[in-house]
Amino acid sequence: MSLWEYANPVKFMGLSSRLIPTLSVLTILCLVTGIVWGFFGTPDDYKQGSTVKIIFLHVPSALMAINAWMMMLVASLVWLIRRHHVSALAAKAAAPIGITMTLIALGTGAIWGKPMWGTYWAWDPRLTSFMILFVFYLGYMALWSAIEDSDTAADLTSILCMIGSVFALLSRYAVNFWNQGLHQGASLSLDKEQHVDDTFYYPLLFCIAGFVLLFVLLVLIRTRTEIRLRRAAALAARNV
Amino acid sequence: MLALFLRDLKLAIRTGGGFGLALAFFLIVVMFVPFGVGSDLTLLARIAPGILWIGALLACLLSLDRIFQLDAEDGTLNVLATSPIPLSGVTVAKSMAHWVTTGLPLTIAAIPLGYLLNLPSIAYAWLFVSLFIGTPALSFIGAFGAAITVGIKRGGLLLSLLVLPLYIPTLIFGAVTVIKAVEGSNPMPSLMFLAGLTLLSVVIMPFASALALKANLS
Amino acid sequence: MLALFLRDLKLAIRTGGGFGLALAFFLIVVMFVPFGVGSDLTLLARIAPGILWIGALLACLLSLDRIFQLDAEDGTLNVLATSPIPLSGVTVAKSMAHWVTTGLPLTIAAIPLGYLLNLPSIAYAWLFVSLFIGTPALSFIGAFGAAITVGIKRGGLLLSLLVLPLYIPTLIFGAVTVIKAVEGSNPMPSLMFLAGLTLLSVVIMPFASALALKANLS
Amino acid sequence: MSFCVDKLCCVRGNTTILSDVSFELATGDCLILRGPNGIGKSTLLNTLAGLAPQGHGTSTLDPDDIAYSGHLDAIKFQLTVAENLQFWAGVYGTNTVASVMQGFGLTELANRPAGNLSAGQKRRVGLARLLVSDRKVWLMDEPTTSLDADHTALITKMIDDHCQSGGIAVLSTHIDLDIKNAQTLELSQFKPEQARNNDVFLEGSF
Amino acid sequence: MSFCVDKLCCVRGNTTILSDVSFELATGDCLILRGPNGIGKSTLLNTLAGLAPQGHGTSTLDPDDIAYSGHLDAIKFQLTVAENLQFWAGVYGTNTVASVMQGFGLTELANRPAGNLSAGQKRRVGLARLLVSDRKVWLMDEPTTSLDADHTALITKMIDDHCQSGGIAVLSTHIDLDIKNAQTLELSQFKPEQARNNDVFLEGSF
Amino acid sequence: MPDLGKYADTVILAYIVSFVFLIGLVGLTWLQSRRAKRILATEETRNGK
Ligand code: HEM
Ligand SMILES: Nc1ncnc2c1ncn2[C@@H]1O[C@H](COP(=O)(O)OP(=O)(O)OP(=O)(O)O)[C@@H](O)[C@H]1O
Ligand SMILES: Nc1ncnc2c1ncn2[C@@H]1O[C@H](COP(=O)(O)OP(=O)(O)OP(=O)(O)O)[C@@H](O)[C@H]1O
Ligand SMILES: [Mg+2]
Ligand SMILES: [Mg+2]
Repeated sequence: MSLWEYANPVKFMGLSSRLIPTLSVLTILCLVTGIVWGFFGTPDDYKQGSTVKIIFLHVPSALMAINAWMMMLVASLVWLIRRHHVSALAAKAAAPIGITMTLIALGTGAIWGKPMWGTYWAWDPRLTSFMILFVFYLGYMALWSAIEDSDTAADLTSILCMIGSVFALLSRYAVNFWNQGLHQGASLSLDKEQHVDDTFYYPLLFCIAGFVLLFVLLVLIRTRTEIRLRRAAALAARNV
Repeated sequence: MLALFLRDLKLAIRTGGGFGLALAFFLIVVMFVPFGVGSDLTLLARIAPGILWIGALLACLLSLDRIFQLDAEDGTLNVLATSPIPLSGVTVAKSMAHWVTTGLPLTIAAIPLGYLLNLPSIAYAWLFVSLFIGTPALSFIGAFGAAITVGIKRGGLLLSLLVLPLYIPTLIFGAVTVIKAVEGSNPMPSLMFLAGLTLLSVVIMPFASALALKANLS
Repeated sequence: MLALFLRDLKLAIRTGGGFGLALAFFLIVVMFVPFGVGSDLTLLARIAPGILWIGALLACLLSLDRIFQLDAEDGTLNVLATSPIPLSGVTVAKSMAHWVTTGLPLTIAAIPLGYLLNLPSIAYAWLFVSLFIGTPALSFIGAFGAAITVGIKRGGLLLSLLVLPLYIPTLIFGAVTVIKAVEGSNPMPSLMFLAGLTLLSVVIMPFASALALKANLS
Repeated sequence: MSFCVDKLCCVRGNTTILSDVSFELATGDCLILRGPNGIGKSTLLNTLAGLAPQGHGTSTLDPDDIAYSGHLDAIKFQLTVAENLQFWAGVYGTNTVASVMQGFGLTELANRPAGNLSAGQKRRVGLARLLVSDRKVWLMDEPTTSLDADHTALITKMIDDHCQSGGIAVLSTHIDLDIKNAQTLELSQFKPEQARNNDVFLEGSF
Repeated sequence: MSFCVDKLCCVRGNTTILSDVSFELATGDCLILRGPNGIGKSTLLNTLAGLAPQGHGTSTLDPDDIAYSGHLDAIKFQLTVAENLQFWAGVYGTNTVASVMQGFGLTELANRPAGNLSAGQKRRVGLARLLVSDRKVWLMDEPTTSLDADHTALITKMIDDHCQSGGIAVLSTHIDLDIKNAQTLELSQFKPEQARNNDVFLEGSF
Repeated sequence: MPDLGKYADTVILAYIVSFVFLIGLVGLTWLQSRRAKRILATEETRNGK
């Protein structure tokens, strides 16, 4: 039995309905643990004070904002190459989640920026790239909603996602080239020097796991919704 | 392909002037800036490279929807799709015609308009070169956006939304080239990036556009 | 007339989102400015009022060609011309629909975008009021331009060329209102001029547009 | 209800296409314009509708009585069939959409976006507008284009009924339509002998 | 030169419009598609031309043999008649514009902008393109729309000649055309009984 | 409740904003899912299954 079988709507509906309950429990567990531990169980940072607690929402959402796009890219490629309908719908389902994650990262970042940098918004490369990512999501979603025929829409959004990924990457380099920023570098790396302190690290891992699970869960639910709508449209078309 | 290229040029000239109008738009956008921000010359000089690049980009953007929409509406695109020219060839011919009728005149017009904005004199050569090298990327990327939105009636704004983020790297490398020149530092690295970007667009965009057109044919 | 107004709103929403897209364009124009001129916050603050007004104006401009062109192409305009609604009524309905789907959302969006450009906090109220009062003029003047160019296939650029000079007074009084507010002097006089301009456009433009439409009917 | 066209000249650009067209129609009349391609049928209809500039001559047709249908269907592809007709009902201030759709067999297409109808279905929506608009004088340019035999018969009957119930119809066509009491006007006779040109700049010599 | 269509399904959106269409054509054949409005004539022609996604089934028609003419005329209003045809001659790499214009009576319209031709004149320009393109298989959607009797006869003869000289033509029409050796295919027979749908989303239940 | 010091507003605001977005997303997903179920159900019954 190959993985591709789940590209069939019926199979997918069956599998996902069995997965969702467990997944929901896990998601809530991880999120609650991570956030409660992070919010109540960590000390203040010597430099950033209590604002460091924002990291437990900021970093996971920032990661998911990027990963959601990655997942959309993979799903788009699967649609373009193997034409599995569920795959296209999963990409469509992920976009609103991705854009929400982007907004959370931007929002928490902006709020964090006020005490740290003295302004909600600065044209720092990292922040700017996120703004650009936001626009990519916006364009992707607008394109989905502008086209009636679902297969055409899937084709075009997939192509856009592909080209968009290339240019998002280019923008990232361009933006770095354009401006040196204020934002800290990646600190989830294995390099011990840059690593955030362990007291923040473990709850952060829980939060990240929670966000990942939440993403998977929501993608499943939303894909199911899209499949239902698609089936309803197909039935309606048959009944005219 | 040559026939298509020449016809597109002819149509651009015939339809109330493809050349003249992108230029006029560029001129007016650049003119609006002093109205909007005041006429302080040092301020204008500082923002001149950016404004010129942004103005050229917007002027270019405004004519993108012509690239495929007109041909789709009167059935020409359907016939072209069954003709000996492959769809990627169609895109190349049309992108090139678009560049000749907008990118090229904009590049040339940028020089006198730079004077209006008090651009420092060392920067003119770099402005010209960066626009000359950068605007083809704008046309090829724009053709891709036009190919994607061709099925959508008057998708002009959607087109802009899709295309503008794709334009960001070009804008940054282009404007940075001129800014570096104004500041007296070395503009070559960003110019090289810009050239790379244009090459990349010229190579991959026609195929992406052909895919999009194929998907859009009804 | 109400039927026409409502239908235009419906079409704007149906066609991939009239609302969202003017907004998106506005957002992107405002985003481009720092890429072009650099991210210096004091510089941005200085040019913010002008850029916001120019951005709103361009976003508005981009959707003007929808006003009549689509209806002309599919024959609806001919039928409307023989219908009980007078042509000036047609223009009023369409200008108003245009304002509701672009001017109004742009006005609201200008506030957060002002923050991106580091607009000083005293200026927000004036920015909002000036856009709220000024954008109807943009729609009514724009409809006039659209009426003049309706016979020309994809006359988007010609339209811009005709309309942009007509937009200059609106832009000046609008931007000056905000700039005065930033500088701490009295923005009321220019705001009054702006209001007068809007009133004038609302009163005379529909008739001018009706004349232009009449001449353009074939 | 009647109107009279007297020595009307129809122009396109600066060329006189038809000169001295005269006819008179009264309640219940149907006039069929015939003539080869390019003779000026559409031009005449547009002139009557006030959509083209008028040359010499007069027409007593009141613009407020006209419902016009040209070569184009005047439907919005993004709106559904029902929404399209509803819009026109709103413009003309009438209230007959449901019954008209019934009569045209459009009920089952009512919720389809007009954009993906077939050519003939679009044409039907375009013609249904005439009924919705509830006007006395119908000006129709080749109404049966792309319609199949059954629907051509339907439209013919609709025009018949309209005239019977006191309306007037002027239409152009290339095929023979079976309309009772229809008068035929061959436009070839109005073609100016030597392609006349009414431009003032041709007067005199200089 | 021949091709064969085997159990072809034509789809629009997610709906199967026609199922299991099969026919075979060889040099000199002409196939006339008939059927009421909305049955799927245009859809079938588009599918053959590769302009619509294909469902199940196969067609051995080589895309490089096709000249396609749809409901729209594919002419540019800003260019003159001659320039329009010249453009297509350039695209197809042929060189017969002058003689084709002669044959279509377009010579006197040659320098007129295509935009102010009458409906029938535009149609003629659109059809002249088929001759200019010099392809073996003609796919034509209602070619005689808005043409008068004389020109309908002209087009009929042109199709006849094309088939006689070794070409193939597939066309849809609502009127009776007088073409020798033409086979007729009534499309109503291919309509799926209960509007069938080949959508994967209709399989199973959930 | 831990003592958040002078940055209390900032931290609370960040958490509130995030939760509003997250809850909004989950709620929207739930609403859309319910709507889709309803639409599909009516369509299935109309289809006679
Ligand atoms: C709107 C603004 C902001 C955006 C879009 C943003 C974006 C991001 C992104 C994408 C990451 C993940 C990077 C990675 O792990 O590789 C991140 C991490 C982080 N951000 Fe922000 N950020 C913003 C503002 C801020 C501000 C104002 C601060 C604090 C002063 C901040 C502090 C951090 C920290 C500490 C991390 C974790 C770095 C790490 O350990 O990986 N961010 N941010
Ligand atoms: N601007 C113009 N200048 C000169 N002649 C024109 C102009 N516009 C149109 N014509 C000519 O006017 C004539 C009348 O056109 P019209 O559309 O009225 O013909 P028609 O009888 O409706 O033909 P069809 O049956 O093909 O629809 C045509 O020969 C056309 O070429
Ligand atoms: N996206 C779609 N979804 C469902 N049905 C569609 C779609 N697009 C078109 N149709 C239907 O497909 C059918 C076939 O249309 P087609 O244009 O092929 O008809 P036709 O035989 O050419 O008719 P005509 O003689 O009117 O030109 C029509 O009934 C039309 O309503
Ligand atoms: Mg005509
Ligand atoms: Mg058809």
